[in-house]
Amino acid sequence: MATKKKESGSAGTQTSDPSTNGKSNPDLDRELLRSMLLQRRFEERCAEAYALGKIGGFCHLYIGQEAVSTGTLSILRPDDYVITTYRDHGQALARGMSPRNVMAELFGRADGVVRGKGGSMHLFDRNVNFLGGHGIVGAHVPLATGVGFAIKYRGGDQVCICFMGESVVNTGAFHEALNMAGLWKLPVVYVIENNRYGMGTALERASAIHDIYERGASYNMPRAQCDGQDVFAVREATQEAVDRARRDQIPTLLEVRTYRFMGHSMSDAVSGTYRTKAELDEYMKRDPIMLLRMHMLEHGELTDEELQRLDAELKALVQDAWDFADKSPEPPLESLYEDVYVDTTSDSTNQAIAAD
Amino acid sequence: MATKKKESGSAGTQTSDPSTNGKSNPDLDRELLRSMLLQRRFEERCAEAYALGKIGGFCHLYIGQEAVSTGTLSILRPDDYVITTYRDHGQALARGMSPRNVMAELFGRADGVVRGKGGSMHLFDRNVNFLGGHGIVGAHVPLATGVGFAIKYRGGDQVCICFMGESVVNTGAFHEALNMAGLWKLPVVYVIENNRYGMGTALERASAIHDIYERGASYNMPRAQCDGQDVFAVREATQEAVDRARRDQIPTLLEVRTYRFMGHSMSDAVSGTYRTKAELDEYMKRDPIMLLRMHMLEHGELTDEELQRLDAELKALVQDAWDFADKSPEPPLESLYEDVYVDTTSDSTNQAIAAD
Amino acid sequence: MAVITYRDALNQALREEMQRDDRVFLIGEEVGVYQGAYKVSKGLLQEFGEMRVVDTPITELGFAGVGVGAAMVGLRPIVEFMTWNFAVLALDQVLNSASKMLYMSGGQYNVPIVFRGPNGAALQLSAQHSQAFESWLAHVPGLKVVTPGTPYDAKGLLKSAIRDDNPVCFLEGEMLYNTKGEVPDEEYLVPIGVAELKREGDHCSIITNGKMALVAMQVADQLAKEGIRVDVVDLRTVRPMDFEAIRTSVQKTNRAVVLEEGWEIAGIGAQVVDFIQRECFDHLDAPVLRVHQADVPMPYAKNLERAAKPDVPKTIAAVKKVMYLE
Amino acid sequence: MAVITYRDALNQALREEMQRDDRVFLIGEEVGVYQGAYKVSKGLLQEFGEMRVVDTPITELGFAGVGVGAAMVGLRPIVEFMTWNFAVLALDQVLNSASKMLYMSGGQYNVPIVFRGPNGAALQLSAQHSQAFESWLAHVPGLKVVTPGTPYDAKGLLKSAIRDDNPVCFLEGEMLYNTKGEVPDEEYLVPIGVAELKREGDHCSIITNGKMALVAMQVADQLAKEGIRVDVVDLRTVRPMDFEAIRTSVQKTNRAVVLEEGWEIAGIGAQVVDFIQRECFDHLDAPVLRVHQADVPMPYAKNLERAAKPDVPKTIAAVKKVMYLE
Ligand SMILES: Cc1ncc(C[n+]2csc(CCOP(=O)(O)OP(=O)(O)O)c2C)c(N)n1
Ligand SMILES: Cc1ncc(C[n+]2csc(CCOP(=O)(O)OP(=O)(O)O)c2C)c(N)n1
Ligand SMILES: [Mg+2]
Ligand SMILES: [Mg+2]
Repeated sequence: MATKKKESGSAGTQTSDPSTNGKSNPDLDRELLRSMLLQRRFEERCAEAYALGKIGGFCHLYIGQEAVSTGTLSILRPDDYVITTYRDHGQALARGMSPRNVMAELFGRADGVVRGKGGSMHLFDRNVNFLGGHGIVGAHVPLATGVGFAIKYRGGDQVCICFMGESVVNTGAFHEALNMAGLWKLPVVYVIENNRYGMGTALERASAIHDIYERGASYNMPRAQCDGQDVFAVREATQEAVDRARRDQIPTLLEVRTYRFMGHSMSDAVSGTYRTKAELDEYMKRDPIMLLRMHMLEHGELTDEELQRLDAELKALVQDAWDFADKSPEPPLESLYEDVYVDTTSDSTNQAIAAD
Repeated sequence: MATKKKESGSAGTQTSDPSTNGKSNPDLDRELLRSMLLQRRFEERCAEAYALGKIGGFCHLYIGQEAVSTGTLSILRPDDYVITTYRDHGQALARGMSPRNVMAELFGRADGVVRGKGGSMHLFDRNVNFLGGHGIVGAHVPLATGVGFAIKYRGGDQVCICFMGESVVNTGAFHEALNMAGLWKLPVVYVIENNRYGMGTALERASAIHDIYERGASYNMPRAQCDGQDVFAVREATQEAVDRARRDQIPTLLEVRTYRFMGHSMSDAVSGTYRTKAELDEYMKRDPIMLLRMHMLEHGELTDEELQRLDAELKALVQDAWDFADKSPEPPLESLYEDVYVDTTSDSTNQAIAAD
Repeated sequence: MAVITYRDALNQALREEMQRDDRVFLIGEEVGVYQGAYKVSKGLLQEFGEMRVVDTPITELGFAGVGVGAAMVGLRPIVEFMTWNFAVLALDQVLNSASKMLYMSGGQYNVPIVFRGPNGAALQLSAQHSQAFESWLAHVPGLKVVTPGTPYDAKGLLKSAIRDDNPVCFLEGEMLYNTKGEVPDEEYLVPIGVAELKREGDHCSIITNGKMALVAMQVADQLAKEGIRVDVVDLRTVRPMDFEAIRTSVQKTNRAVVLEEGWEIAGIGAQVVDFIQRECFDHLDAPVLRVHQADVPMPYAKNLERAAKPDVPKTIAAVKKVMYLE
Repeated sequence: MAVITYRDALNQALREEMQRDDRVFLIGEEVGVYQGAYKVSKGLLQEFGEMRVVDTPITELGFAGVGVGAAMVGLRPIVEFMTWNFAVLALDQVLNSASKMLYMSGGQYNVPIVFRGPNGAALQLSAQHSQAFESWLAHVPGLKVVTPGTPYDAKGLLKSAIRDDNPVCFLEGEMLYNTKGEVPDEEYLVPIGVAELKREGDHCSIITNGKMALVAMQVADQLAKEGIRVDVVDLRTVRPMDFEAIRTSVQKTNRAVVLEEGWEIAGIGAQVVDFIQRECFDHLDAPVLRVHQADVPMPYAKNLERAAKPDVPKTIAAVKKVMYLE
C-alpha cells in the first residue's frame, strides 16, 4: 500500500508505506474498522430498502470507498467542518451522525436528520458540523472555500474538508473556488475521491489530464495523491494536509484514488455499460475493509471471533436504525411550508440560529 | 525585444529576437504599422466622440495594445475565425472591418456594422468572420471552443483565435472551455492579452499564480508567453500556435504581455486609483507603435516623410469614418423589433444564414 | 399508427433529423457511451459516431457555449442537459449568448440550437433536482420555449425545434418518458407556437402545458362523469404563446383555470391570466384561478412532495370554484 | 433631514451595519481598492480593512458560493454583483444553494446573505448589460427580493436586508445612484415586504417598484395637471409582495396599471395582475394594463433604447386607456 505525493514546488515523487511502519495501534485500527464496516452494513441495507420502495429518489451508495471517509474524518476535530456531495451516507456516518436519523431521512420520515426534507442527497447535521449533502456537481466547492474564509475571518484554527468526485475538477465552480482558496490561503482540504468514473464517463474521457491533483499547480496549492483503499495512506495524506491548513492556513488538493463497487446510483447497473465486470472484480480485490481486516489479522490486532462479534453488533445497530426509521411517522403536512424562511433577524433574541 | 516561451512538456525557457533576425521585410512592416496606427488614430477620435456624447454606453479603448491585434491577426487567413471581448475596436479594424461602419456603430446609427444594435462592445462582421464583441467576461471562451469544434467537425483546416483579458483565466467558463479544447484537440489559439489589470484589480490580486500561461498545463495544452509590445514577437508566437492548430489541431494558450494606456473604460481615470502615473509612464516608453516605427527607421524601411504621409492618410480615413457616421441616420424605429428571431427554418430557401 | 413511448418518440426525432442533415449533432453528458442518462439517445452513438454524439465533461456552462459557438458558424447543435436543474449553470450562455446573439449582431449571426432535457419534478428527487424552468425561459425574448406533453407532440415539436433557425429550449419530463401514445409512421412536424385543443367542453377552459396536460386530461375525464365539460387547451409552446387559442376557448367558456407545473409568483400561468383578463374581460364570469406547485422548494418525503405538486384534485377544486360549484 | 444620493444612502447603510455587527462583510469585484465600480462602497476598505471588504477575482459563481458558505457558518456576507447581468453566472448559488439551504437542511442552516448590485438598464449599455432580473428572482421561494426606488428606501431596506436571516436579493439601479432624497439623520429601518403608497389618488392605481417608482411619480405629476389623480403603490419588495396594499388601492380606484422595468412574459407585473383580477374581480371597471420593456433584447442606439424602455408617455397612455379616456 503506497502513497504517492507531489507537493507544490517539488518535482519528485515520494513513496511510503504507513501501514507497515512498525507502530501497531490496535485501538485506533479497531475504531477505523468499526467506522468502515458500519458504513458497509448500513448501505447494504439501503440497497435492500430501496428495492422495497422504502427509500425513493436518487440514492448513491458509497460501498468501496469507505477508507476515504473514515481515513480523512478520523483526522478531524469535532469543531472542524465537513461538506460533500450527494454521495454522502459514508461521510455522514463516519462523522458521527446517528444511523437512526440518517435511515429515517432516507425513509422520508419525521425523525430524519433533515425532517424528511432532503433525503439521501441532502444529509445535514449541525451537531457535527456536517454542512450537507449537495446535489449540483461542483456547487459545494465554493461553499467550502467560504467556510475556509469564515474560519480565517474569525481567526480560528478549524479546518474544512470538502469531498468531491473526480468529475468535479472539470467544473467552473471548482476552478473559481480553488483559485480563491489558493490566493487567500484558506484552511480547506479539497479531497477528490477519484473513483475513476463520473456516472458513466471515465476520467480519461472527461479531463485533458489524468493526474488530476496536478491541477493544484494552477492555484499555487500543495497537492498530493494517495491510495484510497488503504485507510492508513488516506490518514497520512490527510494528516499532512490538515496540519498545513490548521497551522499555516494553506489549502491542499488531495487526490484519493478509489473505486465504487456499486452502480452510480440505484438505477445504474453495477457493470456492463461503461466498465467491465473484469475491471470491477480486479478492484474488488482491494476492498478497503478487507485490506484493513487483513492488516489487523496479520498484526494480531483482531481475531476472527472479534470480527464476527463486531459485525454482528453493527448489523444489529443497522437493524435498529431500520426499525426506528420504519416506525417514524411521515412528516406532518404543515411542515411543507416550514423551513422556507426563518422569521428571525439578527436583532431578534433567536440569534443562535445564525451563530456558529 | 524578446519572446519567452514554454511549451508543454519542456521545462526550459527559450529566448529569441525575431525583430533583428536579419531578414528585413519592409512591405510587411509597413502593413503592420499601418494597421496599428489606424487603430490608434481611430480610437483617439473615439475618445473625442465620447466626450462629445456621440458615443454612449461603455467604451473600452485598446490604445497601447495594438501590437497584439495586428501581430496575431496578420497571421490569419481570411477564412479563419476571430472572437473577442468588449474591448474590440482594435481587433475589428486589424481584421479588416470598415472604419466607416465601425464608427457608425459606435455612433449608434443605421449604417453601423450591427445596425446600431450593439455599439462599442458588440462588433460583429460576417464578411471577415468576426464573431463579436462579447460583454460577459469569460463567456466567449466556450464559444471559441465551439468554433474549433465546428472546424474539426467539418474536417476543415481553419483556425479560431480567441482574445481575452488576463482576468478571464480565473473564470469558470475559461476552465471548462480549455479543458474541452485540450481533451478534444481543437484548432483554437487562446490569446490572453495580459495588460496587468482587470478593471482596477492587478493580476496578482486576482490569480493565485502569476505566470498565467502555466494554467495551460491543467489542460494538456502547449503554452507560451510573449512580449505584446513587440509586434514581431507576437507574430512569431502566433505563427507557431496557428501552425500547430492548422496542421495538428492542437490548441495553444498564448499569454501576451501588454499594457493599456487608457483607463479601463471611458469612465475610469487613466491612473491614480489602482496604478501610478509613474508605472504608466514607464510602460508608455514601450509604446508598440513607437517601437515598430523605431525599428523601421533604424532598418531604413521608413523615412520620416513617409511616416508623416501615412499618418495624414490615416487621419483622413478616420475623419471620413467620422463624417460617414455623423451623416448616417438613426436606425429606423421598426428595427427595434427586427433581429429578435429569424423566421427561417433549415427547410426554407434562406439557408445561407445558417451556412457558414 | 404505432403506439410508442415519449422517450422513443424523441429518439426517433433525433435520429431522423440527424439522418436528414449532417450539420445536426448531439452534445451533452452521457449522451453517447451511456446512451443518455434517460436513454433518449439510445443507439445514436452507434449510428452516427463520436463526432456527432459527443460526451462531455460535467461543464454545463462550457458545453452550452460550445453549442452556441458551433451554431454561429453553421452547425445545428442539440445540447442535452441531463436535467434543466443543471442548466442553471449554463443560463448565461442561453440568455446572454444564444438569445441575444442575433440582435447584438444586427441580424448577422443566428443561433440554430436546441437546448433540451427533462424539466420539473420526478419522484422524491427533492429541492435541487425538481425545478420547473419554463417561466424563467419564457421571460426571454430571442428564445422559443417548447413543452410537449405527449409522444406525438414530442416528436413533431422536436423535429421542428431542430429545424428552427432560432434557439429553442425544449423541456421534457422524466415522468413523461415512459408514457405512451400514437405516433404516425410517416414524417410529420408539429409547428412551434401553436396550441392544441386536446379536449372540447363549454363549461370552463383549462389552459396548461407540458406534463400538466396529462393531469388536465384526467381532470376532464373525472369532471365529465359529473357532467362538467371542460376545454383543455394544451399550449405546447410557452414562447411564443398561442394567445388566440386561449382567447377562442375562454370566449366560449367564460371561465378559466390555468394549470402549470412550477411556482406561482411570476409563473407563466400569471402571463396567461394577464392575457385573459385583458383580452376577455367582458367575457369572464369569474376570476381566473391558477393551480401550481406550492411556494416551497420541493421536499423529499413522499407525502410532502405529493402535497406540493399540482394534481388532479387541486385542479378539480379550482374548476369547481370558478364555476361557483362550492 | 439631510438630502443625499441613493449611492450615499446605500453607503451609509453598509457602514452602519458593518459597524454594528462585525460578522457583516462585503465581498465582490472592485469593492475595495477601487471603492466600488459605482462607488457604493467608498471608504469602506479604509475603515474596515481587507478582511471585511474583499476584492475578488471575476468569478461570480465562485464568490457567491463563498458568501453562502460563510453565511452557513455564522458570518453575514453582503455579496456585491457589479451588475445583476453578471449574476446570471452565479444563479446556481442563489437558487440551488442559498434559496434551498434552509429547506434542504430541515431548518438547520439558514443563509443570512445579501446579494446586491445594480439591476436593469442604464444608458446605451445594450443587450448584455441592461437586463432586469426581479421577475426571475421573485419566482423563487426562499429568496426575498427588494427593489428600492428612493434614497430613503434604499438605506432603510438595505439595513433590514443585512439584518434579515434569510437570503435577500437587493436590486439597485445605476440610474438611481445619483438621484437624491431626504434621509433621516437618526437610525431607521424600512421593513421588507411592505409597500408604500407614494401618491394618493382615486382615479386609477399605478402599481410599480424600483426605478419605475420615479417614472410613476412623474406620471402622477403630469396627470394631476389634467385633473387625473392616481394612487402610486410602490411595492418596494417584490417577494414577499404586499398584496394587501395592492388590494386596498385597487378596491378604491377600481382601475390599475402595472408598471415594471423588465420584460412582459411571466414578469412580476403579470403576478400583480393575477392577484388583482382574482381578489378584486368585482371591483374592476376595466382590464388591468401593463407597461414594461419591449419584448426585445436591449438595443444600443439611443432612439431604439428609448423606444424599448417603459417611460412616462407609455404609462400615461395606459392610465388613460384604463380610464377609457381615449
Ligand atoms: C451540474 C450537474 N451536472 C450533472 C449532474 C448529474 N450527475 C450527478 S452525479 C454525476 C457524476 C459525478 O461524478 P463524480 O464527480 O466523479 O462523483 P461520483 O458520483 O463518482 O462520486 C452527474 C453527471 C449534476 N448533479 N450536477
Ligand atoms: C462576468 C462579468 N463580470 C464582471 C464584468 C465587468 N467587467 C467588465 S470588463 C472587466 C475587467 C476585465 O479585465 P480583463 O479580462 O483583464 O480585460 P481588460 O479589460 O483588461 O481588457 C470587468 C470586471 C463583466 N463584464 N462580466
Ligand atoms: Mg467519480
Ligand atoms: Mg486586463
